[in-house]
Amino acid sequence: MTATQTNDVPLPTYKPKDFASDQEVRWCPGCGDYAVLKGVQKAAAKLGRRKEDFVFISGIGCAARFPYYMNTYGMHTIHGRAPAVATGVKLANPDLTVCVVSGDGDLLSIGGNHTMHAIRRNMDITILLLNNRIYGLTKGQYSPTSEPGKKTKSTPLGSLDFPINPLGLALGAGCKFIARTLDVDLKLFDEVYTRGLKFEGCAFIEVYQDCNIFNHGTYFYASQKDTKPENTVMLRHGEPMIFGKNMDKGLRRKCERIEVVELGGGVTEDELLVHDETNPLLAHMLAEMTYPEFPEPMGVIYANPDVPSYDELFAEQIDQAERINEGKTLEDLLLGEKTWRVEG
Amino acid sequence: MTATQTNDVPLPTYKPKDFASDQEVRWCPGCGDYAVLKGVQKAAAKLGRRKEDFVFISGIGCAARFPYYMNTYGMHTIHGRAPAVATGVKLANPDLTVCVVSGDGDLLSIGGNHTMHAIRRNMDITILLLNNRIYGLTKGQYSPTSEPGKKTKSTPLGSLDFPINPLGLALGAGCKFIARTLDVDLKLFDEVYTRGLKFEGCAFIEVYQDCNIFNHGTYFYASQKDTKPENTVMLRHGEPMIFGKNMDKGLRRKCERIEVVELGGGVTEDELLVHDETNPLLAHMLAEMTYPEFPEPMGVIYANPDVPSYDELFAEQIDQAERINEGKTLEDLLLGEKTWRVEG
Amino acid sequence: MTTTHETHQPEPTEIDSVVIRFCGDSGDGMQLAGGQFAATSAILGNDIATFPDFPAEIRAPRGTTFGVSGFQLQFSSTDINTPGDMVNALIAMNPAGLKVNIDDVVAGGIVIANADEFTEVNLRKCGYPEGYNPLEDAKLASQYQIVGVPMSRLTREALEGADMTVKEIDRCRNMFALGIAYWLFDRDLGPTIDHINEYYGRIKNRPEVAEANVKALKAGYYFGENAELFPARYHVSPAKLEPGVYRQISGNQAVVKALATVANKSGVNLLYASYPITPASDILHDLSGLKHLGVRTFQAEDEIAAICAAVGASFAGQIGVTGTSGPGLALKTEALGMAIIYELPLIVIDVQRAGPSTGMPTKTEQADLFQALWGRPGESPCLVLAARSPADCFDTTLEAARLSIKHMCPAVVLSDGYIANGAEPWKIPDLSEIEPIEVSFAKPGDNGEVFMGYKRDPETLARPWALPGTPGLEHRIGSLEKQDLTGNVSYDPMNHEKMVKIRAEKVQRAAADIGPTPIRGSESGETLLLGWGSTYGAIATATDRLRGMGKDVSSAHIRHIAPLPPDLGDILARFDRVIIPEINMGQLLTLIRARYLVDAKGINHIRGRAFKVDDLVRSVLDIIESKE
Amino acid sequence: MTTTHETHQPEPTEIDSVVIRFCGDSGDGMQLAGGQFAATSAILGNDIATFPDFPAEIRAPRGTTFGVSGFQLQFSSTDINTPGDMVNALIAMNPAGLKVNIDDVVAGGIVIANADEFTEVNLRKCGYPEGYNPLEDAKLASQYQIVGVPMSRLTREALEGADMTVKEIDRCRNMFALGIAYWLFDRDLGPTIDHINEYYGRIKNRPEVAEANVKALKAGYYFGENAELFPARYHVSPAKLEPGVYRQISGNQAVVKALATVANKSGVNLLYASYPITPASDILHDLSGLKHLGVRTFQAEDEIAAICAAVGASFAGQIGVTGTSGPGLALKTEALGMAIIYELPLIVIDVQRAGPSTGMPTKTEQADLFQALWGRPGESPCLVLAARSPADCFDTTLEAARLSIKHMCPAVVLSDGYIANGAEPWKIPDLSEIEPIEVSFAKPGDNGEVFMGYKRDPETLARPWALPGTPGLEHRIGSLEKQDLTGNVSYDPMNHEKMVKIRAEKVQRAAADIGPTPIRGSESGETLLLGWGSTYGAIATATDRLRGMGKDVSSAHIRHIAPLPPDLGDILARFDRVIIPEINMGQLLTLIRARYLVDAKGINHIRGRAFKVDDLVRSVLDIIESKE
Ligand SMILES: Cc1ncc(C[n+]2csc(CCOP(=O)(O)OP(=O)(O)O)c2C)c(N)n1
Ligand SMILES: Cc1ncc(C[n+]2csc(CCOP(=O)(O)OP(=O)(O)O)c2C)c(N)n1
Ligand code: SF4
Ligand code: SF4
Ligand SMILES: [Mg+2]
Ligand SMILES: [Mg+2]
Repeated sequence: MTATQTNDVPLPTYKPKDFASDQEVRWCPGCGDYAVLKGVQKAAAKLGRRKEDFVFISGIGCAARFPYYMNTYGMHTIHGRAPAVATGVKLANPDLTVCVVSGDGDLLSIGGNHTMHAIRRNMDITILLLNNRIYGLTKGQYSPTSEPGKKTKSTPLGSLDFPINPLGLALGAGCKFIARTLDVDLKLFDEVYTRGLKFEGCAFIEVYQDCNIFNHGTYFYASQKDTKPENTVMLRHGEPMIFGKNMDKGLRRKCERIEVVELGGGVTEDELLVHDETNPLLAHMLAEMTYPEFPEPMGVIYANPDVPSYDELFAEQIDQAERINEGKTLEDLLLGEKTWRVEG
Repeated sequence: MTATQTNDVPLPTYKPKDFASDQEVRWCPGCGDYAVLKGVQKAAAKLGRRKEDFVFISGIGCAARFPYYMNTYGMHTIHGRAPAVATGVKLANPDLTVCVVSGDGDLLSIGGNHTMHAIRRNMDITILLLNNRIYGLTKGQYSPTSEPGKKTKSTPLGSLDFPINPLGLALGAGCKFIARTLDVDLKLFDEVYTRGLKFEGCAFIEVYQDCNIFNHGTYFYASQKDTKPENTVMLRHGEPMIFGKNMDKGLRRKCERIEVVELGGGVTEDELLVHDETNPLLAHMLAEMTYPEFPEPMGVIYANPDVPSYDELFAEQIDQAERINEGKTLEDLLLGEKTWRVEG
Repeated sequence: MTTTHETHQPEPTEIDSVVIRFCGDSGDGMQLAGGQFAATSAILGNDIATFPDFPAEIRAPRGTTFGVSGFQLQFSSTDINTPGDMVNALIAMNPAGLKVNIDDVVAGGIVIANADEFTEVNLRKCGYPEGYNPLEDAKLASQYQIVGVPMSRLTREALEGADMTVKEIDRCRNMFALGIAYWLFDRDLGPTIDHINEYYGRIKNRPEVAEANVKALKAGYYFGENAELFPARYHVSPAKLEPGVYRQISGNQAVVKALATVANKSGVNLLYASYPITPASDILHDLSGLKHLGVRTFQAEDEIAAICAAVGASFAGQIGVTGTSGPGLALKTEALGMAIIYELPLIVIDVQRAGPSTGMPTKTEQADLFQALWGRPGESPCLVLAARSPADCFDTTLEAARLSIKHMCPAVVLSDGYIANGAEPWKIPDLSEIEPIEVSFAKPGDNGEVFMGYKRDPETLARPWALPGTPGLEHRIGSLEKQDLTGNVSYDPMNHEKMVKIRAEKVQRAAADIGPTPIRGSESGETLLLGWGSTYGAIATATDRLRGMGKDVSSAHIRHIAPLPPDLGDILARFDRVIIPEINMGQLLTLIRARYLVDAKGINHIRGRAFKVDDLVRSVLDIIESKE
Repeated sequence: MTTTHETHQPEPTEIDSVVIRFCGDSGDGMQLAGGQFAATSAILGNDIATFPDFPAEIRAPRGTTFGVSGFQLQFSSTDINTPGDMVNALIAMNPAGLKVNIDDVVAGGIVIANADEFTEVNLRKCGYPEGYNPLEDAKLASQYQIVGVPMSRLTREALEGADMTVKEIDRCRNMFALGIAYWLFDRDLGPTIDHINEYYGRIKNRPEVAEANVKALKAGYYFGENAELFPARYHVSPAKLEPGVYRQISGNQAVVKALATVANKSGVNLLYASYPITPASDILHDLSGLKHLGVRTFQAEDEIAAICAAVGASFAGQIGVTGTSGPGLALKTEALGMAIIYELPLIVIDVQRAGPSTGMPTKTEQADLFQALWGRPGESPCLVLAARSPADCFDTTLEAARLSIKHMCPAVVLSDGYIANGAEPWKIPDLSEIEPIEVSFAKPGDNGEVFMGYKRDPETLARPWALPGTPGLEHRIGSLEKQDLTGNVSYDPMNHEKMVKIRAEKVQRAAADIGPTPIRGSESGETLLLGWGSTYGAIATATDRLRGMGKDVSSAHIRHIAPLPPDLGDILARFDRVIIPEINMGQLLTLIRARYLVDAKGINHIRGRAFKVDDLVRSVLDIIESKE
């Protein structure tokens, strides 16, 4: 009774532009979303899946215009609900590659609950959070990820909320794949996003995205040639956590806390923390590291593929139900346990 | 322009029953909510605040009937929205002691987002989560905290969701006061709840609550005379983490993980983790400890009073605005920058 | 099989129909006893209608009036449509039950009470004044045939020696009471004994409990036979129902069966995404066991997520369905608007309950009609259908799905707490006679050709249903206004007006499939009672009664509210006076007056329960006579 | 001051009124130029009405048709109510602007284009066929007075040597264009120069930018003076407005001022809790700067939280207010029902936009009326008021707050994108003439006496407003049905009916405060145009025009929709024919037909914009003539 079409034609060799729709892209000049779109089209083209098997799903916002620009199936839904719609799509057809792309307001403010529940269920979808720390589409109010004290149209004296740490929140919700990347770092984006798409479970990827109009430069501390090496640390599974322009700094554990140390002068690489993607506690530590106190972690922070996805369990349970109820028909259901006949 | 009444009469000496309303309590016989009600009435009576300065606010559910039974101000709102309503109450009158009491479905399923945002803003309210791991009022569907595989009316073959860890989620949302207690442990409840009420910021308290009808015994592993010492660990700030009927087991850090050790035979108390309420990383470790692998932590897991509450900042900002705009009147606002006069 | 009854008792008096009500504490097993009486009566060939009525609390404190649980049943040898207004026989397991229900008993009616529970403490607990016992009240005794039976003691005695706790033994009292009722109304014990053995014996694997219950049932029956407390017995003969195989069905069950039938008849799996809420939760419960019939269920984190998941499923090629009650429907508003602009099939079941806000969750009402029709920002029309009775929930749901798929338009199905929980006999349909639901997914596209996602079928105005996974049909749908044909985003003024009108017209096109509206009574005349939804039973019965009184009153009952039946305007015009009884402040009334400019009058009882036929008849007479 | 104009130019031709439209890319500063033209005209004493119209994208790609931003303004020596249908003078900064707007220019109208932008590339980008340039199209030249001005080059030349980047210099083109317009329509440069100096000079501390802008403005003006490209100049004299001090005001600004006035006049602080959404966000922005006037703002995580926080604030003794647009109103539905059963003051501002669903967020519509009136499950009536014009948003919001507090009943205020962003002159009210808003919180209770939270004022039916912190008034409110007087939970059938009726009656009681409905035209007669909300301008103008044509057409415009004005039924009865123009499919129409059974007809344009007066006049004539 499934409805998806199968296709015997061999998989075409795609170019990224095959994934570009005929719609004119309408972001502001200089918007970080352009780079992400490029990155997604590139990664999709070489994923080894057919164009028609992708569904991109978004909420509302600048970032949420994303699906219109992908020459795949797509849904531009309503504000905050993309993870819920994606859940329905994936349950109805688990063969599809489902990717949610939306903004920080959409996925963390109005949509925070759906994001959290999609994560905890471990739906096999990829969530791309384009975090520009602002409401772009509605012209620049602070968002749940805005820096404390941020002055915006709705907070002339500075915002009072303590910002959400998206990675921390995702971990708190039990996420099994967490990564962070940068709009302009195409290489890292490609690596991380491809892994996210392939991850069988809910992959949550935060993208530091520049809003050229309302929040230009928020990420300059982490995105510029000179700031990036100093203020971010690139994580690689099994490798020590070293950073700095001269790769001369590292991270070390001190009791239940992390500290930044200078290499050399008695401190050696051996003392440093070694990245272990599979360690949830380490993931918590890393997620809590924020600028300016710490370099911010980039790359795959946590990946635990050993947990089945919800859709996998869902499918198994359907099989189980079919086994248990072998031979039970709709007629049986209509009849039920107790019937009687009225004679003519 | 504030509306609260002040009162020169000295604070009466209350008894717990002064906090009991005239409404008949309508929970099922044996429901864990009774003990919590008792505990709350007791703690409120000796808090040093007037009866009329309390507001209890709930959503919908069995637990959410709570405010009807308190002889204070109270609001039984709609499903999932208690933290949002409480935010409005507290903003309008910061002098009130505002306490949200509701169930796991209410605060974590439909209301998860409001819970999360009230927490991250650090509203000065106390959230009592009566977690019976089931939807009581709607007669027994699984909730977001139900054990995986739980068979309920809506999951005849077992639930597929991975449960939320409420403490982990609260931490992920940046909570500054986190505690756990047990419906039947009146002493611990009193201690933890009183601290929560006094905490100036968002205090999140999980209460293991038995639903006598639809989920009786879920917490027997942690609530019974024989199981409690083995499967829970009572945390005390500055003290080593020891548990067991004979206080012969402890918790020790092993790299970035925690392990259970037997005391004696080479292992001494000195090696054990010492509870430090102020260490967020430790809090993460503790929150992740779940039965049966670990004893579950009880008491105050994390408390960081150094962060101002939202309402405090809110009040400060009003002062600041009044200073900056000293002398600016409503007339000035109506006139604005540019006016012209039409002569008669 | 029409069962015939065999005992060696003096012949019972033959009567047409009886209304019996069981009442007691929530824990007293009244729903079970009532349900068994109903099932047995149905099997005996009576027409039946039931009305379970329980408190909002899961287990309200014992002995309080607000904790009383009731189950009412009318069984009859003629066609009936309601569980009845007044009670002929009341079985009260405690003083609170008696207190709450006694006023509903007809003068001279039978009242059987569990005398053991009428203790001083219990009498006080439910608010009787000190020293008063209704079982000893001479005035009551003159009004009713009150019989106190020491049921607790007799049950314990009957089960002496059983390997059960006292608590378990006491739980069998309901079977003892049922036994008495069976004797009094000459019912066969067989079906209930079968049920007990099946449930306790086999499923629960507690043969000792099964045995005790059967014993208690028989003890009650024999008590009736021997005690000579009752002046007479009564018998209600089988009703002349249409030939066929029957079962009992509640509204919620009928929705479940209909949805499974939709999956079967469309050949497309169905996803029911929902969030529990009284009185709709049972639909989720029952559907969750039907994975082998192409039905999938998803308990979402809230109602918004539920409808969104259903919309996602529809986009991906399943039939998305969501179900809820009023407060949940409120939350689904925004996403329903999305489904409307998406133009996808979607079925929203709304089991109405008494509002506003949380209101009275376990009570019934018809006050969500406005919300279903008009409760969305912007011009967002969708199909709205309403079921009239428990069994009709089957046909209405099936019809809604058929129209929703045919026109690619969301449909709201209105049920309510009264028919959702109430039951009636249902003639089980022959599946081969139910027409297939045609679904045609769009065919893979030609390479290069741009897919027109909003090109329409000229007749139904449906746009193509194009599934992800289909090569060549890649397209994006969105909640922004869409360009005609392409479905691209469009801000063009005239395009917007066109699309607004097309969406409205699409709903109207569904009227083509609506058959003529049947009229009860005469095709034209003085007064027409127009109704929708669960008032059907009361209106039909009132119509018959009024006609019996010689009044020129007819009635019509509509299933389709958006669109309205095409013949409705004509029908209304054929009557001098139109009266619209509703369990709300006049919602259909507003629609009808606006649409047809007829000066229809409302009869509006908003009491959390179905119309009483008597009240309705009186209200109609008031209107007729004030004008005569 | 009524300013008099002094230049040494040949006397301009005196005309009554002009419609001018500035258009160009989003980044071209058209809103600023238009806004300045409007402000200057207002200061010169004209009546004005403005219509800003911008794309949904923040910065749509340059040169595309969907990226065109426009600002239209009518300024007049007589009373006007709309920004005008057809444009007398179009200033087009690029080909896309010309392409999108040219059809709206009257025959013979003036079109001034920035010729430098009409390059091959730009012409292609907005879809003109290859080789075609509208500035060289003889046919267009015969229809309009088209003048190409090399604005880019002239601006650069004028600013040569300025200490600014080319990009910054180019940004001054809008001032050059404005200068031309000022010359053409004989406007004073003073106010704009003041504004530039204040904004760039003082606030932004960029005196060089201020200087450049002033230079460009003057350069444009002198260009007009010297270039002799224009056959004539025009002058529009001051309008005869009521004497007083005036300012320009947009609908959103008027709401802001009204809410601050509510806090002031009630002596109670106000909490505005909201979630950003177009076109309502500016209310939040502006209110967030008014903490010194007793206004607090809270940006919530979503619309549900926003309304819930507002309800919480009302319970705790502030005036809870929330604001949103359609999709947000949908989300507030459930909590609005809660506020209704709580019976607390609450103001919900809904700035409507084109739907359904996300629809066309930057376009206007009147299609949330049903949602406001009836969009809730259960019987949940509340007050509904609608503003007719930007300035009227002040009075309507104030009135809504007054009624909401007086009757302890939530009120919805309907505005829409058209009046929210559009501006008109507003005669600033004398605060001392605005009556205080009476608030009386319940007094501390007697010890021991149980507080009756639902005991009502016999006249208004308001229940007491009892604040936490007040000793002796401890009470619980809840979303379950409440017992009359006590407010305790009640499942009693007759109590429920009573409470449902009281809540409905309470809304009706507010009708006592509604004054007589003014009628434009004659008090009775042939045709009445009935309107609500932002159609006021178009309907009033159309009425005048139709009367000018000798037609017996009058109009009435209502602010109160729930309850309706008490005299409305009488008024409707005095006309042979009622026509209801709406920017929806007929929502007030439905209400009026249902309530008064008049065969009113709708004129329904759903095009995301206000009615054009011409279209409306034609539609009215169609109806009148088809019947004559
Ligand atoms: C129900 C609803 N509420 C509010 C809005 C208005 N709105 C649209 S997008 C948005 C926030 C956008 O911020 P974000 O998600 O961070 O996306 P960005 O534009 O920054 O990419 C808001 C508040 C809406 N469309 N619908
Ligand atoms: C909008 C809405 N959706 C659903 C419901 C039905 N409902 C009431 S309480 C509840 C869940 C109760 O579970 P929990 O919060 O865990 O409280 P408990 O009864 O277990 O104490 C649900 C689903 C409702 N009242 N309103
Ligand atoms: S407003 Fe910001 S986020 Fe939105 S498109 Fe422009 S630059 Fe990008
Ligand atoms: S159902 Fe469970 S949680 Fe609810 S009152 Fe009964 S025992 Fe308590
Ligand atoms: Mg953003
Ligand atoms: Mg629970």
